[in-house]
Amino acid sequence: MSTNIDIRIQDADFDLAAEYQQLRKLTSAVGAVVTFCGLVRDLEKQSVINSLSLQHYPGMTEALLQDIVDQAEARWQLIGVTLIHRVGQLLPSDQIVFVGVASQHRQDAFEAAQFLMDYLKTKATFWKKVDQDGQQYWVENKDSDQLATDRWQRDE
Amino acid sequence: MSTNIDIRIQDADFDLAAEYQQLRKLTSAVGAVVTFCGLVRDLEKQSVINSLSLQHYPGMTEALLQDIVDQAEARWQLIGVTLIHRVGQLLPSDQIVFVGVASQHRQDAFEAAQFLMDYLKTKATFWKKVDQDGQQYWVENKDSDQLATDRWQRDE
Amino acid sequence: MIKLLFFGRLGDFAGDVAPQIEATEGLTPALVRESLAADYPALAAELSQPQVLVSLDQRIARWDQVISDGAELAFLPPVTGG
Amino acid sequence: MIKLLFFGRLGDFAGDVAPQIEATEGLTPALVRESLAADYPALAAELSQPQVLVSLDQRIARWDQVISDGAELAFLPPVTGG
Repeated sequence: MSTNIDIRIQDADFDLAAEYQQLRKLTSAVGAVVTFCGLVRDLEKQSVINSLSLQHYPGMTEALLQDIVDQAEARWQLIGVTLIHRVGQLLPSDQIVFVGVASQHRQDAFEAAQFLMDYLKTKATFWKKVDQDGQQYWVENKDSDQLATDRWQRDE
Repeated sequence: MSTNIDIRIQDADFDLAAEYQQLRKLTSAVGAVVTFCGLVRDLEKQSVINSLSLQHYPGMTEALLQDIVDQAEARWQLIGVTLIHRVGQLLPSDQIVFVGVASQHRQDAFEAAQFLMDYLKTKATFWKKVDQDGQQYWVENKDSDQLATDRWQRDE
Repeated sequence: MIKLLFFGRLGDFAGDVAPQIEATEGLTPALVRESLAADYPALAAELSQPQVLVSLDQRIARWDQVISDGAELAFLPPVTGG
Repeated sequence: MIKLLFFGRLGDFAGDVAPQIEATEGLTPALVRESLAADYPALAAELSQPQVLVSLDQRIARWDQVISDGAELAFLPPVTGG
């Protein structure tokens, strides 16, 4: 079984409907499509943010995302996986990340999508900088994300 | 906290993009939107199906879906929940069910969406009839669905 | 009167069962099933499958629950939506 | 020559650090960090935070791994994407 994999790192916005149609139409065996969209929240540390800027490590990021998807493909029965992460300047409520998974049965799509997001949050080389009231600072990572990732390792 | 709840049982198809936009725009605190779409698979018992027809128990179904969503709302921090289930005649690859959840943090949206689907599959009063090579028969439910639902009860 | 409903595969076995029955003192879903056995043995056998549930006025009920006059009694095979 | 990269908050401390350094026998990321301490004490302190990782040619590496000539050495604070 070969999974259809589509990984993109881009400045441009993405269109959920188009991504969903791509996954849905892969084969007539698709019975479940799970999508996750992450949006820029307007608050950071209880205060309104003006914008967010996303840096990444070109080359290494693509390799890490491919590795994350390979791991998901090995663990679940998947028909298609699409992973999009935006970089550059983003505003509150902007779409920032998309994960879409198509499979025959819903459990595979749900678990793989959750796994991909957990790994992406803790392994992929992206860094967020917040612009808040004229001050710029780098976001610090959350322990809850590391715990979410650890959960998948305990399962192994 | 009041969750925005939208439950529909309809013959008509639904539009993922419109449902997503509705959830995404609820408040500026939305940081995660998870959607699940179930599609009619072309195979049942290793053989191609011609169509599917969905019966439900009007009145009772709506009450059960409201109860399922109330349970999810009590367990997770949710901003919005949309649940759509189609009835009537459906063809292979047609959309059959939609679950969409918006929340601040991704774990809530992922877990609530999975919970809603598990419960919907085992509690909501829908019945599928398959038309296969001129023969019609009622689909039998799967033990795996019951197990998926039991899992949430063990957590309590 | 009590309204009777049969869903899913049960409907196939309940072809010409009367849609309403007389309400009698102490009637329960189990007794309704028993009373159907004479004229509809195949239906009664299906209703006796352990996974079949009953509802009264659209709420899941016990087989030995007393049915009030005017109630809606439904027989529900395992659900298969989603 | 060895190419140096500093990501996220580390970049703010690495303002005018030379983008390349001479490759020497037995050089490791830990030694590179040490050599930066004289001119860039704040940067070296940041690099010493336990959660900072290093990569060599875009693969996560150990701090005591020997660096080959022509390699790309990157210092990576905890990631915050998604």
